[in-house]
Amino acid sequence: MSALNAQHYVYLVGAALFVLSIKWMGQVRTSRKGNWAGSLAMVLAVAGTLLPGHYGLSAYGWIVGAVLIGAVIGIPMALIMPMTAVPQRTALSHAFGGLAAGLVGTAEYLEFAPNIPRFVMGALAAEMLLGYLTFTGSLLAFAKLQEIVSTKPIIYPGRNAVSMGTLIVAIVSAIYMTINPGHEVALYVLMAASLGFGLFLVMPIGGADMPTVIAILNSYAGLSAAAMGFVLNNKLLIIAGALDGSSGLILSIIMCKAMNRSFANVLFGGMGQTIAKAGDAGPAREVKAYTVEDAVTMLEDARLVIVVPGYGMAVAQAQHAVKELATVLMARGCDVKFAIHPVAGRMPGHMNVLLAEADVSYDQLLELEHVNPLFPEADMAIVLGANDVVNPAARTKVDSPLYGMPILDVDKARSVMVIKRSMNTGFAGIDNDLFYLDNTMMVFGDAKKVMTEIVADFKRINA
Amino acid sequence: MSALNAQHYVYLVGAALFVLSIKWMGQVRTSRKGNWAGSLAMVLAVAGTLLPGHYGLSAYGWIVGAVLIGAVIGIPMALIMPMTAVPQRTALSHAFGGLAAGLVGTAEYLEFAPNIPRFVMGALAAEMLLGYLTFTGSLLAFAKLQEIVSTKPIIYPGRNAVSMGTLIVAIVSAIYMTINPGHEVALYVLMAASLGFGLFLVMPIGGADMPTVIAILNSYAGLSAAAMGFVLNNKLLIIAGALDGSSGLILSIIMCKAMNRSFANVLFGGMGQTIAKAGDAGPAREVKAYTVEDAVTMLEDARLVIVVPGYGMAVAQAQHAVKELATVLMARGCDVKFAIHPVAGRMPGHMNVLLAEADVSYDQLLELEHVNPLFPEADMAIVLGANDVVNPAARTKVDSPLYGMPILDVDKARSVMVIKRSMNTGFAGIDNDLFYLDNTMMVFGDAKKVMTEIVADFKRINA
Amino acid sequence: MHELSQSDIVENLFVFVLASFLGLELIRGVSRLLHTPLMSLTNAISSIAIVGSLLITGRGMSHTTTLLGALAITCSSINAIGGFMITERILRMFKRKDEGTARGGH
Amino acid sequence: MHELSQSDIVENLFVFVLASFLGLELIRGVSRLLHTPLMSLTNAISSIAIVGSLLITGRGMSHTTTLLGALAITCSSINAIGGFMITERILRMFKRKDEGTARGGH
Ligand SMILES: NC(=O)c1ccc[n+]([C@@H]2O[C@H](COP(=O)([O-])OP(=O)(O)OC[C@H]3O[C@@H](n4cnc5c(N)ncnc54)[C@H](OP(=O)(O)O)[C@@H]3O)[C@@H](O)[C@H]2O)c1
Ligand SMILES: NC(=O)c1ccc[n+]([C@@H]2O[C@H](COP(=O)([O-])OP(=O)(O)OC[C@H]3O[C@@H](n4cnc5c(N)ncnc54)[C@H](OP(=O)(O)O)[C@@H]3O)[C@@H](O)[C@H]2O)c1
Repeated sequence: MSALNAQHYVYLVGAALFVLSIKWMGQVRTSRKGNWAGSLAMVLAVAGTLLPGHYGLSAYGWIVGAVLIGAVIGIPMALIMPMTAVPQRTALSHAFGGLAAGLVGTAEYLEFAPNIPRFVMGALAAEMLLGYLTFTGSLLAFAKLQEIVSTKPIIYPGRNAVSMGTLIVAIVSAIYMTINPGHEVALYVLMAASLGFGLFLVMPIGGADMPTVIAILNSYAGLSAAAMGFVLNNKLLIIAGALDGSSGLILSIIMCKAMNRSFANVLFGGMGQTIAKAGDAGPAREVKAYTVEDAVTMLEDARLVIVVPGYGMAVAQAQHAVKELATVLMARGCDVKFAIHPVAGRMPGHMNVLLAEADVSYDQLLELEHVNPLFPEADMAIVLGANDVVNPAARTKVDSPLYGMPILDVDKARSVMVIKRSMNTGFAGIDNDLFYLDNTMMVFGDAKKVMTEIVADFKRINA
Repeated sequence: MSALNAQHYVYLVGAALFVLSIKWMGQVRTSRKGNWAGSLAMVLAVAGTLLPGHYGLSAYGWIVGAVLIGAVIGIPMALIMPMTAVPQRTALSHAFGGLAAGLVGTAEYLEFAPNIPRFVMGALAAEMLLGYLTFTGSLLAFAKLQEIVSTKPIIYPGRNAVSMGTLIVAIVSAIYMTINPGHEVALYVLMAASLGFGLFLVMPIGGADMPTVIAILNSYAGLSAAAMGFVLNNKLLIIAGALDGSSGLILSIIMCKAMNRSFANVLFGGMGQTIAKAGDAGPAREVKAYTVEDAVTMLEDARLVIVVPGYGMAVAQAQHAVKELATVLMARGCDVKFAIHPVAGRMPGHMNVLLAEADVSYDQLLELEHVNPLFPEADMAIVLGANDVVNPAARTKVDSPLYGMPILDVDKARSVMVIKRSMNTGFAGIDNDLFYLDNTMMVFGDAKKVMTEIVADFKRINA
Repeated sequence: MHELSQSDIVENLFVFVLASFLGLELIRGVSRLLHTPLMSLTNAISSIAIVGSLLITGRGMSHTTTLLGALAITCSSINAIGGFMITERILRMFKRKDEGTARGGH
Repeated sequence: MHELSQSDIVENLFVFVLASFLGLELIRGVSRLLHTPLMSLTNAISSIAIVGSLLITGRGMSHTTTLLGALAITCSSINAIGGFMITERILRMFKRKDEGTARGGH
């Protein structure tokens, strides 16, 4: 079997492993196997490419050097990154991925133009466009999430015209290149316009909408890898790229659905405007503020407590404290469940990861459809730094931006305890009627601090 | 765009449509669209192949003639076939499909041997092997289902040795042909052995196990089409074949699981032996036989009735009568549900199709997982020609062949009415303790007759 | 007969592997309610062998070949035409209470 | 640059279409519990662009090309190595009550 053939079979196994890796990621039981399959597939992809003979690669010095630098940067980044930084780190990664795709496209062009057949040139242009816009877009998303730049949407008059204009320039130059691969200036126009469009795309988007945008950028990164596959006539790239592309697409659709919003609404910053409008409305109403001692009293006789964690738990890093509370309550014979809303927090699965980090068994985590029927039986629902995902306006107020979004029905529990620092709104910038209900008690304070105090009180009582 | 290219794109669209057709078949709402997509894909496949230019086909007379004959046979067969004959008709169809694949393989071989490259020859041999065994196997399955031959397993000493021997001969000649494509005698050995193996495969299998075997044969027919795709370097054949192959595989696995049996057990006729063993065991016990009038009395005050249809309903064609009973009961304010066991009847989805034919709304049909929690609240469970799927031995008797199979928990209903003709066993040949329970009333008779009488009685009362 | 390059073969394997995975996922998603029409549909799809039958017949090669090919065409077209028609017949029977009872077909 | 035949292109389209369908089905099947590690995994997989980077670098063409390629390799390998490691770290945190609490990793 010649080197060429061996390579084909190595790639085939690699492709099958990528498919299996995503399949296995579907269930907790098989998910680690899935990650290993993915890593193995990547190793095979690299090994198949480097197999001596076929491609006749020579500059091994450069290759080894570049990989080593990558490892030196990548490994520590992976090891020291705190779990709360997953969104940032994903954004940064997409930036690297987009840049790599863009650079490869540019290099191919510089090397081979103008002797590039039309179809290949079209794919090459698509690869660069997607790659470079993913690069700058993800970089800006990273900067916003890391709060290097302001997380507020950057909005100015005519911004839609500017970004559409840039996109059109990029597409036109891509088409022009495809027809006339000889004009190098089109390359630079394409690069500049793509890089610019990436920025314009992400600028008007608020920090909290980033996860959706990151998923969309993931999709673009995948598609640019697939385009590279068309350029290089390489099926493995096409398959891996298509898998990524569809993954990003589905995740962003799921997020939009769970937020009851459209893609367009996310991309054109509709939420930013809502904040200004909804924030200052409504007459002052009274809420009932309680102390930690009141909270303990209420919890002492509870038989079923459902905890609804939200973004505030992530901010306060209160996952370990709430796990401790659950342990204490369960020791007293009380049943404790966690209700996980699909868009609680700031990225898909955010609450799951944090609670898993705190060693909460994942069969205690219930999804929306399964937990909602349980609220009427719960003695207490503890809303821990969540806000929008428990806002009853989603059920009742037709004119609310949240209207129609499926929410957790905490208001149906016998009592509700809301733990947050102030009466401030959540991500959607909308007042929450839940706080004013008769069966709601507000406990103001940092989520972690309040949790720790409640646990301490319980320990005192038990002792 | 030259003819070659046009053909490629037509095939591409065809492949996508085949995929969509199966996807759309997943939900009732989209299933008809799915069937249309499949038909359109087939039309495109034929049109793409006949596109003038590429393949330079010429013998159009033969082609048109052959298709016309096919239509003349196929259309009336499709129109007059009664719904109960779906299993037979599927088996017969597989026989045609297998024969077509086998014949094409033989023709290709006769035309091109010995100038056939090794890989192509391997695929060709696989195509013939799978095609011909599907042909005879499906034909025998058809004959058994249609009761042209006895539905009893044909069992004789050494049958496993004979069928394994035949299979080995077929495989060895396939390998030999792949290495020496020139020896025509190997072709005839391969054909004979494959045809023979198909018969030996199906002979020891009882009529009632046929659906599983038909699903397996479906899988083989698909794989032989895929092999043909490798021979002709045609992606559309490969895709359609692979889709079929996996479909048959999954369906047979689902059936085996729902019967709590292994493939091997189905294929080597384990059930045949069980019949003999289990049928004659046990001392005579007493059952309570009731009349139609008793049945009506019991049903008069019921508020929730769950009907469990089984193979006997299909035999008696009692679906229309039971639908009438449901209408009558519902008119009296009684809620009526149908509990559908995954392997009730003799093919997957058998009960669904029959009840759909009788215009029962499909949201009245509940699957096992959903209906079992309802039985404790049911005033009456009517077991209509079902037996094995309601046998409590599956839950309790560790040594029963049914042990571990998920069953419908009718015995948890307040009363159970079992309608069948005698105390005979069902498909598994096993006695059913349900019939002897205190809350069980047996109403002996043909399912349709009993149902019609009950309905008539009710009409008399209401009038 | 045309020689296939190794890369053609591997490409076909890629397609086969992907299509099989896809088939497994899709079939697993089919509601149990529809297993009978699904069997009937995949049965109809397996008549894709008609493509091979057309090629072998239409090229106008030896007499035996053409005859075998024509027979294969007949077999596959019975399958194709009949298969989709029966699936349609079966599917027409499925309806919800609120869809009325007007019935076409048989 | 090598000319691709029309049939190569169409074959690539076949593969792309199948893989996209498969991706959509598979991702839809992923439990919500695992959406974060899924994002991290697909992120790692997108570093498949390393294949292109290796080719462009390794062929030893012009200096610019090699340099751009090497930069691309570095970017992709950060992604690849880091991505799979982080996914592993995230997944190690998921466990059931009965699996004990011994923890590796960070
Ligand atoms: N998960 C995703 O994938 C995703 C993606 C994009 C957007 N989103 C959006 O994000 C929102 C998520 O809803 P959510 O209910 O989880 O969060 P939320 O509505 O943003 O509310 C979080 C609440 O936590 C409180 N908080 C912040 N820091 C805290 C601390 N240290 N201690 C205690 N409380 C603290 C805040 O109130 P105080 O300031 O008064 O403390 C705030 O009201 C939804 O609107 C969703 O659409 C989610
Ligand atoms: N669905 C599938 O895909 C599939 C495939 C393969 C095997 N199977 C097997 O088939 C069996 C299906 O279970 P099942 O409960 O539906 O059927 P069953 O166990 O075969 O029992 C059917 C019962 O119906 C009665 N019956 C027959 N004709 C009747 C008539 N005209 N009127 C009234 N009763 C009549 C018979 O009793 P009398 O003779 O006393 O009337 C018999 O006991 C399972 O064992 C399953 O594993 C199913």
